[in-house]
Amino acid sequence: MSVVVSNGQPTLTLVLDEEQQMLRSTARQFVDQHAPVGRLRTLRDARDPRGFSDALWKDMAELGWLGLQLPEEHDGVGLGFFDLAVVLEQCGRRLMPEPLVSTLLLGAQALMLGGTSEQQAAWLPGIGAGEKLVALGFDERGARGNPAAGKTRAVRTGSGFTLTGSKVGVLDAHVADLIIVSAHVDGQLGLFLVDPSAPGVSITRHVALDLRNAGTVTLTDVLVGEDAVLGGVSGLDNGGSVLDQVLDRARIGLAAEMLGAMEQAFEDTVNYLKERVQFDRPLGSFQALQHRAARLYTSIALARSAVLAAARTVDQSSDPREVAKFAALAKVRASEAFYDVAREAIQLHGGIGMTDEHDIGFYLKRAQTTLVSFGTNDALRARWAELNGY
Amino acid sequence: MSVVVSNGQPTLTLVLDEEQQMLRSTARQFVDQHAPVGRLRTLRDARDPRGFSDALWKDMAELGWLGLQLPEEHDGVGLGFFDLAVVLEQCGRRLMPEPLVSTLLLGAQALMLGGTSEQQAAWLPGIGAGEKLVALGFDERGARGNPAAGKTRAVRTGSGFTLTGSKVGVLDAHVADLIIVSAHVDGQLGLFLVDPSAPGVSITRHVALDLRNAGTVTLTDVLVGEDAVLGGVSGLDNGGSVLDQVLDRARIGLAAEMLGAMEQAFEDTVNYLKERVQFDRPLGSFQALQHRAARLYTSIALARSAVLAAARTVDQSSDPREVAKFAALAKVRASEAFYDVAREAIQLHGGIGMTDEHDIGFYLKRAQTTLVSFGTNDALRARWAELNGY
Amino acid sequence: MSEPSQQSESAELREFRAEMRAFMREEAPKSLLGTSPCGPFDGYWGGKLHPPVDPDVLRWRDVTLARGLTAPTWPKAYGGAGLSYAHAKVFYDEMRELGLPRPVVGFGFAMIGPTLLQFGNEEQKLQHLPAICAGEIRWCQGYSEPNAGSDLANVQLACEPDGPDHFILNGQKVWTSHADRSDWIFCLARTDRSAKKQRGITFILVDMRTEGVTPRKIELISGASPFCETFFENVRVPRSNVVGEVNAGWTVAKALLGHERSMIGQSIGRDPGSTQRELVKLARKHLDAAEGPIPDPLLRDRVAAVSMEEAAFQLTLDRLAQSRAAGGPGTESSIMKIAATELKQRRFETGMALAGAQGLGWEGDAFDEEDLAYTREWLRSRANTIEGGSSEVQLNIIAKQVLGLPEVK
Amino acid sequence: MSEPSQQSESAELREFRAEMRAFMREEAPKSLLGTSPCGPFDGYWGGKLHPPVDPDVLRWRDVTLARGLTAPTWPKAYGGAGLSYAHAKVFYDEMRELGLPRPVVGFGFAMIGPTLLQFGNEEQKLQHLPAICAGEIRWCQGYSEPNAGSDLANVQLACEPDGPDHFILNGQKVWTSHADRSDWIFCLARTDRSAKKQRGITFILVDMRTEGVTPRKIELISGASPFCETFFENVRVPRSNVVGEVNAGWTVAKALLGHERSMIGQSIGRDPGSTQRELVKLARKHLDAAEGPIPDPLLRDRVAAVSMEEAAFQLTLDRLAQSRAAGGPGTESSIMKIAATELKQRRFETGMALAGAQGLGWEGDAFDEEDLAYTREWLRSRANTIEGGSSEVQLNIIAKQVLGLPEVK
Repeated sequence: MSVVVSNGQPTLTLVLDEEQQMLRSTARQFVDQHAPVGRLRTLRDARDPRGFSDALWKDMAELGWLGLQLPEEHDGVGLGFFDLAVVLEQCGRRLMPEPLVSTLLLGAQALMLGGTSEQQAAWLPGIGAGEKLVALGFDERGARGNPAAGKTRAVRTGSGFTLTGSKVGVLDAHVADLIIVSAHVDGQLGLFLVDPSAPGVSITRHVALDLRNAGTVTLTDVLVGEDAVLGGVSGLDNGGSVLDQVLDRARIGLAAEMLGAMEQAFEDTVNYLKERVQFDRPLGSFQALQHRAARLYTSIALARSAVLAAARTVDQSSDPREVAKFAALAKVRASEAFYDVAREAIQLHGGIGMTDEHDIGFYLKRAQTTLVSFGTNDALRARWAELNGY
Repeated sequence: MSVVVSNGQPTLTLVLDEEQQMLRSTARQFVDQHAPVGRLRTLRDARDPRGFSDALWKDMAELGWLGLQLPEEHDGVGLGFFDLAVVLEQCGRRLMPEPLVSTLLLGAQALMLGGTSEQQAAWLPGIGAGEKLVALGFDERGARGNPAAGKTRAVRTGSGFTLTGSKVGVLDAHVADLIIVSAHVDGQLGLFLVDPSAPGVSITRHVALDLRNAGTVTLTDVLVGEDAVLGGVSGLDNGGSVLDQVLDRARIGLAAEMLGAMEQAFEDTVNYLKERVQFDRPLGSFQALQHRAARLYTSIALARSAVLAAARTVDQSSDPREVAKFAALAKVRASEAFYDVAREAIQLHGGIGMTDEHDIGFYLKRAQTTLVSFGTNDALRARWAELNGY
Repeated sequence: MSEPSQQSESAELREFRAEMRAFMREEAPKSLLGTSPCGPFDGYWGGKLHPPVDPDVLRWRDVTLARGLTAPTWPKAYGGAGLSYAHAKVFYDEMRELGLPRPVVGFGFAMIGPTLLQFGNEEQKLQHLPAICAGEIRWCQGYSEPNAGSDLANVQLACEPDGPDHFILNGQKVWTSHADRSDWIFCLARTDRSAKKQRGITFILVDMRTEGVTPRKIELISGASPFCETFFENVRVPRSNVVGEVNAGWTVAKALLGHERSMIGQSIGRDPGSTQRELVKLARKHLDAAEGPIPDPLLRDRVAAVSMEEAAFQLTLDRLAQSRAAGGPGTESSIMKIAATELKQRRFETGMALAGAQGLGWEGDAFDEEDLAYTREWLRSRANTIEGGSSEVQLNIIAKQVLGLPEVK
Repeated sequence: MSEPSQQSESAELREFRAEMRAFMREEAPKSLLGTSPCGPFDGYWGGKLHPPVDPDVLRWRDVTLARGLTAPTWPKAYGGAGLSYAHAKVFYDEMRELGLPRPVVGFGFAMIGPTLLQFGNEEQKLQHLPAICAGEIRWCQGYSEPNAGSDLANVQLACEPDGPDHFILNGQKVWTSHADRSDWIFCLARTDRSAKKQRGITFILVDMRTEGVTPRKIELISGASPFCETFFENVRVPRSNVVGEVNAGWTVAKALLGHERSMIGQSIGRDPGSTQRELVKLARKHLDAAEGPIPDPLLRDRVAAVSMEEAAFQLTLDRLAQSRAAGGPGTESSIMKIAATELKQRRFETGMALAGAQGLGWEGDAFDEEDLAYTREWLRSRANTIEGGSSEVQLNIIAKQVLGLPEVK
């Protein structure tokens, strides 16, 4: 990847190279064919115990997507975060409920950024193979997404720690083979690897608005060894900083999904405007609607640039503050555009857009969920301001 | 005026009675005939030393408008603030630069709300007769409109006080016969009546963006007697509260002017849309523009209700907090609507709207000025929240 | 916009107010006091299919019906009380003061009743209006069709003569709220396919028990809903059920739409200050701030902005009602429809921002019932700018009918 | 959107970069270093009427002109350097790095030059392009007319044959920026009134010194402006000045509009981060906060929002430039025109909010020069969404050409 320097600022490459274009088109085909949005309805109405398709997850592993960004030494493909974002965008188009965010964005990133080589060896190959799922719990009731405001505590015992507390909105906790949780210990925020089947761990799944899968993880005097600290006991004071970086990557990866989602919702809406006839004219011939569609198109174009730049920055910058800036930018611009698109998509579809049997409504549910997840726009604008020194 | 009680809340009368309708139509005729917006350009280019028309002011006095709300004992007409607002709305239509806000909204209200009967007797008849102009200075550089943040001080001397400080944006200071200023004294905010020709008073006029007239009043050891305290020395600790109430009334009166201004700008724009032909059709037949015009119309209708309710509340409520709530509501809703209308008015007029020779641009200049004057929308929303207990 | 002298009217109204107050104190069932905001849709919907569980509801209906007060402004001949709008307002004000529900509510009062008063013949008025007043018959609306959307005049429900005295209906309606709970439906039907779109439409009343009428419930993105699709298969309807002339139903239909819009505006604005109270309550709950300023200044600003929007909207409802009462123009139902529905949407969006992650549940113990319900209501609010004449249609109406902007040639 | 392999190109470009760097270090006048953001309009505008005061400006012109670098991508035959866009970008990047101005700027490079390259005949190219490269001739644009507005094709400037070899022009153009300082004007003129609007238009070049051409300055709401009205009274122009065919000027005109839009987008986005720096500086000045978080959380949020909008816009400029360089679609000039101009307006609105009462001056000592100038710039920014193709026109273009939404029949 080349960095062209202009005006003292590196210019990020914001277009896809040939391999990435191929990856994108394969992913798009796969998702269009195997993952229609209507699945969400079926999974919901069948009260599916897992809430996503294991078979599809295995297929994605075989296509190499789950190990795309994992290092080759752990059986990964060794590509960049940008490449992962290319796949996530396509998965986002169809609002896939598979454990992408939990396992690839939270779990794998935490292990890669903070794990010891033993921890990485223990988990990364299984993740890439589609055999292991990982969840990460950082939010608590009343903490409003701020990990530092959580109340979960780790208390040192002779051989390790006892964890007590409750994490909410933990994506895919109900199926995870490993749950990473943040906990206050000795005035630090540590990250701990918890076995979901350990005594004292209880997991209550709920049905989320956007039909991704999440639950509450309650830890009651859960005993873990020293090797359960992410990065080892010596890295205990590093947890907060690793978590920050993990969340920034989650913001960017989620923004890539949102980008795909808004593009699909917009495309569906424009097609509807072209086809639907009212007052003896296609709806899309009404200028007031044309202008609104054109404005959405403009917002999406700007969001796309922010998201691609952020994903590229993960690969190119060694400065976590730089990644954090782009993460805030990508998430805010994507959230704003996605919500607008999803809202207008329903309005422009009219009554049919309000019915459960039509797919377009699922995009609004996802849009609201992503708006709140991993930092609201208000919080991320404040973070951007702070990182830029004001 | 009747107060119908529903659901525990008084219902305010928000329509004009017959006399008010007559007043309104007289005012509209007068203003349309004698006060075209183009005057602003002429006064500016001629560098008119007063910046408004004395003759027109005298005419307005004769029509009884200047004394409309003044008590009959001081030669006033003894009508309500609502009636004054009816006239202000019409004056606002044509952006009149005459000293309405300074003399009628700030000066007269301060005297009526806080003055001793001697002070009222000394000034109110002259105001109503159009012979006396009054200015009020409460803002200072860096204080951002908050009187309490000002640095002007009054120090007690044997026979009275010495005033030192500098007030900015004082409307019509350059022609005022009396300037009322706020000053800190003994930990209170007092209001003082200052003779503009007194030693130590210097006034620098500037040309304001909206071509209303304002200046900076600098006080250097200005000696005033005890009788210069508004309400007398015993009322010294009352100044802050009187000033608050005066500013609330100024907000409402200004909002009434803004209402007229936005209505006129909107009317001119709708007429332009009907007349101007582009692409072989009247501009107004383009649906995208129709919808924008319809949205502006809706905003104006809501602003109108807020303004009328606020003006009515001044007359009907004895609770300054109630007036303050409505003042915030009226000012915010009017500011938002006016700015939108003024901005869209230029956009919809296209290039011609950007030229100095067209009148429509003056409305944007006024809109920006009113947006900032007597409390920004941010500040007034905070005030509303506080008054409503959150 | 001349306004009748307030002085003289007040005296008479004051007397009427006292009378109503006394009536309610004496006759209204105690169990109903304080139970309702008295909106046009808060109360007993009437009809044969779902009689009320609470006998006091029927008692309240009976005592008001005896005085014509279930439809206070309708003529006495049809079961009303023949009151002026000003008197009716006093009656509703007093009920609201006591938290009493309207005795009977529904589309009979808000839509078809006023329309029959204007366009029905004497037989139709006598057949239907007293039954509405008594809450015997519940009505639903058969306007929208699957292929029409906002283009309501694009009516395809086939209505063909069957002998001299009957029509046969075939086709489908959609968005027929509560069709499964209604006794009658008022429909737009196509009686002439050769005429211009607005011309060949007939306004016709159909008994839902007629053979061939089948309602089916519609699920919305917010979950279960009152909406139905209603299918018509060879439904035989007497010609005497036509309101107005055959092929002249569009005029009737438009008048009814005006009643519908006003009703939507009023029903949303029925409880002044409720939006502010709701949002402040949500802020206190979710931001864990029992009193004092809402700690997040950006959220506080948003709450204040929506609250001000509510206040301005509410005052506009009052202002237009006063203007109408004074004989001024009452043509502003379109702006109130837009303002009401967008206020509601912003209210729920702000509430969802306050709820944060607690607004992201669909089902499950991690969320309390109130939060789950709020999220559903937020989703439901998206329909407000579509149903009852979309915002786009209202903006067209304002542009053309109020502002007089030209049509495309 | 295939992208050439970055590896191989980089090597060649790296070499070219080194060459350019060396050239600039040696030949560029030292006095010009660090003086310019190197935008398409920052520098010497050329022309006979206002020669530059600074001889170094002419020296910089001379050394670049000698290598064809005043118009790097134009063919060598017409005074350019025949470089690829990728090479030209390297050249501009290096100038920007050194803060060097472009040697000559103006509408010759941004508008009429590219248009002549595409549509001009050999004589026209040879007559005009080298003169543009050398900065000898300054051009202005004669498109808009008083009665046309956004409907540019509504051209009324009369253009009638006068013998076999000449035309006579009569009429008026408006918004002719810098007409009073220009040597030539390119005009749309009406040569056939009977044809459909877009048909009877001719694209014609006029020497401003021709008898009967009179520019008059226009004052804007922000004060003095570069805009003029230009009057044509019996102006005699050789037929050889027509670009393309007579009556086929609309095709030429549209191509030129595309160049103009791209230019507006680029010129606004030319200094990444400048909006954020400006707003933070204004916040520090007017809120009296030398460092740390901007004390007003609502204003801080607004500054951050505009700054993020700037960043997203800037990245989009980069992304589209890369996409074009890689042979991808370059049809997005309309979205960049909208995004650039609305960003600019929001920037000034936010700046005005920060300035508060200090933004309310027109003239006078109560305001510093910077504040007075800022207020004028805010007013000026309102024209950005009108000039160069209004936002409404751009939205139409996106809807129809990019999204493929249908025309009204």
